[in-house]
Amino acid sequence: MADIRPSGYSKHRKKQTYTRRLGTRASPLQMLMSERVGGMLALLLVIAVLPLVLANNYQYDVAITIGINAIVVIGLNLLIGYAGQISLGHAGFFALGAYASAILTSRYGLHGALAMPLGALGVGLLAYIMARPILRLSGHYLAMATLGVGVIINIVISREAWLTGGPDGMYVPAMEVWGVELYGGQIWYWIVAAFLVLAIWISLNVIDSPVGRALRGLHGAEVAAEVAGVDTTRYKVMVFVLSAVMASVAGSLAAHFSEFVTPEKASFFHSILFVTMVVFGGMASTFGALVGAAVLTVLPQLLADFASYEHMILGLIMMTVMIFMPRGLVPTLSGLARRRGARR
Amino acid sequence: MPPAFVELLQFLLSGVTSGAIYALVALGFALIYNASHVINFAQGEFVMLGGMVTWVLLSQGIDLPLAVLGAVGLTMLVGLLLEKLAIEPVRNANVVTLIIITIGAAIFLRGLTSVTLGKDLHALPAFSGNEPLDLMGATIMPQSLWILGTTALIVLLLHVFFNYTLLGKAILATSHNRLAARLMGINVNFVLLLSFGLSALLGAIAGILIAPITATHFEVGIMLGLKGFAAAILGGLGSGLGAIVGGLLLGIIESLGAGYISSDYKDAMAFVVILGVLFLMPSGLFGKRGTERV
Amino acid sequence: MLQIEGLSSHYGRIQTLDGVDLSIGEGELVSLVGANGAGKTTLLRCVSGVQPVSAGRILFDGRDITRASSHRRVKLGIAQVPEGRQMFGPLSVEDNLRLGAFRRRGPKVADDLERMYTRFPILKEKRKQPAGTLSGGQQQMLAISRALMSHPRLLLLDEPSMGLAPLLVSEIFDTIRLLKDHGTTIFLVEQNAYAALGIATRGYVLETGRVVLADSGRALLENERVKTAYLGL
Amino acid sequence: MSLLRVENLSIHFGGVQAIQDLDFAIDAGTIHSIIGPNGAGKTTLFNLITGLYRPSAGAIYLDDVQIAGKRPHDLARMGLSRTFQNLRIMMNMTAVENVMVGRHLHLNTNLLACMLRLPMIVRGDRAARKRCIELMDMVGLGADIDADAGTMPYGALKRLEIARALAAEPRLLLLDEPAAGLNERETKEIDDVIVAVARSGVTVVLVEHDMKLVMGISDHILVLDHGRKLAQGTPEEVRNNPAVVAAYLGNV
Amino acid sequence: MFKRMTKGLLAATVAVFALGGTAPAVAQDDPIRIGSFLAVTGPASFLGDPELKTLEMYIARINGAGGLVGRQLELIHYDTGGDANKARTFAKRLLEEDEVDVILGGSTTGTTMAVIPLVERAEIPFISFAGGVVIIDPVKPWVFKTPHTDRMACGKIFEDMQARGISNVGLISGTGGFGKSMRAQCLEVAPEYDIEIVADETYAPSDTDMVAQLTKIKNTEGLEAVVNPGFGQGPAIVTKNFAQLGFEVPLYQSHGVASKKFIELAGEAAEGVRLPAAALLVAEKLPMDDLQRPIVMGYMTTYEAEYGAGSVSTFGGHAYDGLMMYKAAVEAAGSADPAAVREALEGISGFIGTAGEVNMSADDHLGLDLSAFRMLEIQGGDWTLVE
Repeated sequence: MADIRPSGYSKHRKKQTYTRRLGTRASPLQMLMSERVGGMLALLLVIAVLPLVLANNYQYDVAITIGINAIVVIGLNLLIGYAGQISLGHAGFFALGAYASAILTSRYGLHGALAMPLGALGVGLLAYIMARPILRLSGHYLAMATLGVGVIINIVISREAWLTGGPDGMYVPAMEVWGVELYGGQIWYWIVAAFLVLAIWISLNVIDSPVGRALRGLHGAEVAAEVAGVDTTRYKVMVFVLSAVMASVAGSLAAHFSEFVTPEKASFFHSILFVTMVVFGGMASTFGALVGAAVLTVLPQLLADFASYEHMILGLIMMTVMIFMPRGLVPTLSGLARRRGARR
Repeated sequence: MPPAFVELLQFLLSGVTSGAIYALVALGFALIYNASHVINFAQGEFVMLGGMVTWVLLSQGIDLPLAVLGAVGLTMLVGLLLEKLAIEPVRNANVVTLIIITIGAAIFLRGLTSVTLGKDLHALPAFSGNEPLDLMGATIMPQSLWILGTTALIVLLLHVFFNYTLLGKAILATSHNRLAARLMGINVNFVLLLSFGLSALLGAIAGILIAPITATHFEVGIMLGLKGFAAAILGGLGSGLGAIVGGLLLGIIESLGAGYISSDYKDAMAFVVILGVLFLMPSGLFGKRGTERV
Repeated sequence: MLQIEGLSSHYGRIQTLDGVDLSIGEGELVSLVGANGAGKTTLLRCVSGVQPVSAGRILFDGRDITRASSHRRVKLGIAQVPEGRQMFGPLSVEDNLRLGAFRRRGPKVADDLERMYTRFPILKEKRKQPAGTLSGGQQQMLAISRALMSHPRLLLLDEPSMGLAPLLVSEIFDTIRLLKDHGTTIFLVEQNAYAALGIATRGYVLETGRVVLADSGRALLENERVKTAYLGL
Repeated sequence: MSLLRVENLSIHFGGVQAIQDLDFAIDAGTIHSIIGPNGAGKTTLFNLITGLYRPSAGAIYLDDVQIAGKRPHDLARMGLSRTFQNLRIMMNMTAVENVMVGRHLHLNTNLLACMLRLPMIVRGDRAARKRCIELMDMVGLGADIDADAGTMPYGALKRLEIARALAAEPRLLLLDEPAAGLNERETKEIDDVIVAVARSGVTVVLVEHDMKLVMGISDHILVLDHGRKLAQGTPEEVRNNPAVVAAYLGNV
Repeated sequence: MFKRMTKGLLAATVAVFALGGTAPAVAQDDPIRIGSFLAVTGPASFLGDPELKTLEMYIARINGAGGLVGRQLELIHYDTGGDANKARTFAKRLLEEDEVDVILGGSTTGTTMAVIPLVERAEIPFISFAGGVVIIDPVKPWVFKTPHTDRMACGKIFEDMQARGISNVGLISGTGGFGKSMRAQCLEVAPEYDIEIVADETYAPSDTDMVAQLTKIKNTEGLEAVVNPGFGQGPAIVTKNFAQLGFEVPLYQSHGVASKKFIELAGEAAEGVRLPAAALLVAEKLPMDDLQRPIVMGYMTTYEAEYGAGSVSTFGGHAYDGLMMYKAAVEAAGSADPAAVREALEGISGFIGTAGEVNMSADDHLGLDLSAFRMLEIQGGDWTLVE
């Protein structure tokens, strides 16, 4: 880390940065290199090409699950990675979204496309009400409080069987759009892909905006941000609500896609899995969140043949990655790549 | 005795018994937190190992006292290894990283146990029989007395250790001021190792004590660990007194809640109370209130 | 006794020491003065082994201790009174003192405890109280006593007068002088240049991580450049 | 009329009286230094003025408005800005982004607009970036615009903090030891920056140990010792005050 | 920047690719693929574990004996950990990627229910080992199950109570899927047997102490018996707490604890506890002329020879029944063709399994009646048949 250079070191880079200095117009090449343009293009390409290699519904299933998890993890990454606030209860919001969709459609006959925003609205409201007292806490106390919220949501869902079907879960009727039943990997692949692209686009937009700088600023130096006029409490609440809403939307998608929901969706372990995806892929890296979600969704599938060793291996991977790549997969690897590039 | 009183007494007795176990687990959390500012989510796994290893040794025909000794020893070894291999290399990592590492360790230990010792539930014999004792109309099991007595003894021993031995004070000193501790020649790594060993010991004992009541299983550590963490936070992280009070309080809240309000929400009640406490007192009941230096 | 050669150290991304050479002989009282942020505290921490060294060597009795652990150095006889006292606040005064002797065992510790109490009767009076409740001056005395409990051959003092009232400052300096007379080798870091150089055998002036002057205490006292470093005259 | 006025200000932590019955006033458009030995309470005073601490007693007026106890971001809105003794740089951002955080108050912070990256956000950011680059040029960081803050040397970060503080367009700028840890050349550069800032009409309050710097640029100096006022006046007056010399160099 | 992105996405793509296998070509000498998803870990592992062991053991034996209709059997199993979402994903994998001919599995009602829409769509026979009556009521064409339902357990218990003249019953149930579902069934069928539920308490599966709930039940006016639907450690703790509190009324457990493990866990406190269970538990005590005797004795000796004395449980028996029924159906159909096998399964009659005599029909995909259940009482640390 000891990256120390004499104070005049940066002089020679003047030329290099000059073109971007005023930030008026970027050249096409630079746009292609940027995260928003280049990254999005690469993502769209992968999404477009992937169906060519997906052999069957099960593989679609895995790809869709990656997408759904990634939406949660991208939101959670805004909270943990960018704003620096931990949450061990986001599976609770995910499950609330899923159950809102399940209950509103199956018990009240609402259309799925209406249930999803209603659920998101409800979750957003709940998160907003809780956010102020919760985000006054920090560190392990914040971890405990969010964990508590998740656990309580989980318990409520599994106890109120009249509404939620209890521990055995409940069916969600298949969604219909213009008389077409949305079933099967192909259709959902594109639906989830659209939401994923939207989530990434929003995440990239937010990060690179006054709001995003305020969030990153309060993470980097809370007092300094506060002194610079950032109402840190307000922004913490804002990002908490945003990430909860994203989790809720992902939950709704999951409910309609799998047509079945269980309280497991709200479990502590599920929350931990989301956080692990954030940290594994790389904190404060939107595409890292995607990679984290992908790897940790696929991994248990790969390990399914060694079922009894699955947990041992998963635990071992969590530990070793955190010990040897504490910044997460994507930032560490890209750092390595950059350093190698620089050496050349 | 009026029946309402007997009922209350019964609730309290059962609450205190569970509470004592929570307190032991919470003390384990507090010990490690104090020495290293790490929340060890594998604490529940120490509890599980204590029970499981005792059962294995017993099933090999080893006497109970020896089996207990063996289980405690092995669990402590696991605790020391965990510190040496997974915590020491990343001592200055941030909170989230450490949480993930200890959760990874917990999942690993659980997996390892299920592979080596199987997935069955196992009962341990009660230490002194199953004849319930009468207390003013309420009943209590001899094993509960073992739990209460051992917890009290451990609290006493810890009190003596931290207040009357130089080593104990060195641990306290390290938690209060690591720089000064190093300048006094205290080996901070050793203190860290010691704290993991000690809290593994506490966890193992809790696991052994409760196994005759609840049976033991490779996954018993999850909920007990969570409750212990909750108790530690309720009391205020790093406070020994807080851990004990938090644990007992949690047990009593659960028992009274199940008895008087709704058994459906027994588990949730503890968390609701904790959220309430944290909203009013952001560092728990006995936690240190830190002011940030600018 | 202590030999520092080309020592450099970084604090985060700040280079606080840049090739410092310095030596302290047996029985000497050497003062290191310099403005705030010059790197004095870092230097002492490097000697105690609680601050990593990025270049250079530290020799103690001719033995290279640059990479030795901090507890090893205490055992070798290096003790530090850190800047800001660094009490174990909630622990009692007596516990603080006993922890000072952490690396030693045996009955002699009790004798030493008595000796400290005789030297600072106020500590005896407050022995059961948490160290955090002591006043600044009392804490400073406790900090010095605590360091002495390890029987150091080299005592490092970091800003012992900081934040103390003038009367207490002179008392602290009297104590330091006394310690020196008893034969303890002392390395003193001070902002209070006059007092520090006044009792020193030799002195060094540190400026932004470099030794800019080295001379006898007397000579430095009269050196105008010292004054410049402080008051910008 | 003075821009900032402090009356009977006191704060204690536990039993320690960090600031005691302090009175002083600062006129608009001047450079004002606060000096004193370590532990005199200088940074505490800054923390009180910028709303990080709540005083135990006394009042702070900005333009005759009582501001003691207001939250820091509200004070920022009122025209107060500061830097920190121990750097408070957002190491997770680039240099110019740090400065742009300082510009926060002057930007559109509507979440929805930001999520959708509406044209007005893009325009606002572009203008902000331009202004921030100007400020960075002014403090001599023109070559470091898109550098990761985490890779910049200490001296540059010190200047970056000043640029960030200036980005808020403050009326009153508080600088806490801007020259600490800098070498002679860098100190000189900071010296120039401060003078330039003051010339642009911003009132500057400075806590500093480097006496060369303080004596050279201050219009007025306040000397603190043990949380109390020891002396005040022009650099000349303070330098010749025996109490000040004693507090700094100790009694001979 | 760009490089970083592509790298990340590439990693994701590769990971997904790695999952892809080539679609297996089906030939006549290919093995019959038996898919299974069981809760081998998690809170229901005591169900999934013996179930998996049973399947593995008997499939090996069938293969050793030349297989089924001339083809070998291949078992493809995934562990759900009791998680319904995992069950769904794995079921999809079994159906879509492994292209199995039948699915045997689903340790719990929750995991079974999650999978039903998939097998119905895929039109592959599915024999579940879970208890919930909702699995086969209403009947779904492709779904069958082997164990008695929770509704039958309630009926059996209440029948026994009626015989003893009990009518006021306290209920303490686990909040897990099994306990919750059986509680609902018991509440529903209670009136049919003139039983009134006078107390209704619950406990979480991981709860370690039920004294508070039981104290409340004990203090209920007119209590004559207590029923405890649930599985895992909970019922053992309930039984111990029940003994501690000195209840003077009988305690009924459910078939959810029908294994030696329960007696081991509850110890002396289990004395006098009654529960409905399959004949397997009392295999040796069955009369010599009992039709089930040879079947259950055979299964028990085989299982215990492999995994030790006292290791057998009725749960493994559910898997045994499922596999044997499938074997019978394939033999009857003459092929492993899913549609033909489904027909054959529906036509099973007079099949004797560990659960009892099975007579399937188009509107009964369980085929058991109450008589297949035995009421047992624990005496001297062992099961005894209540006549």
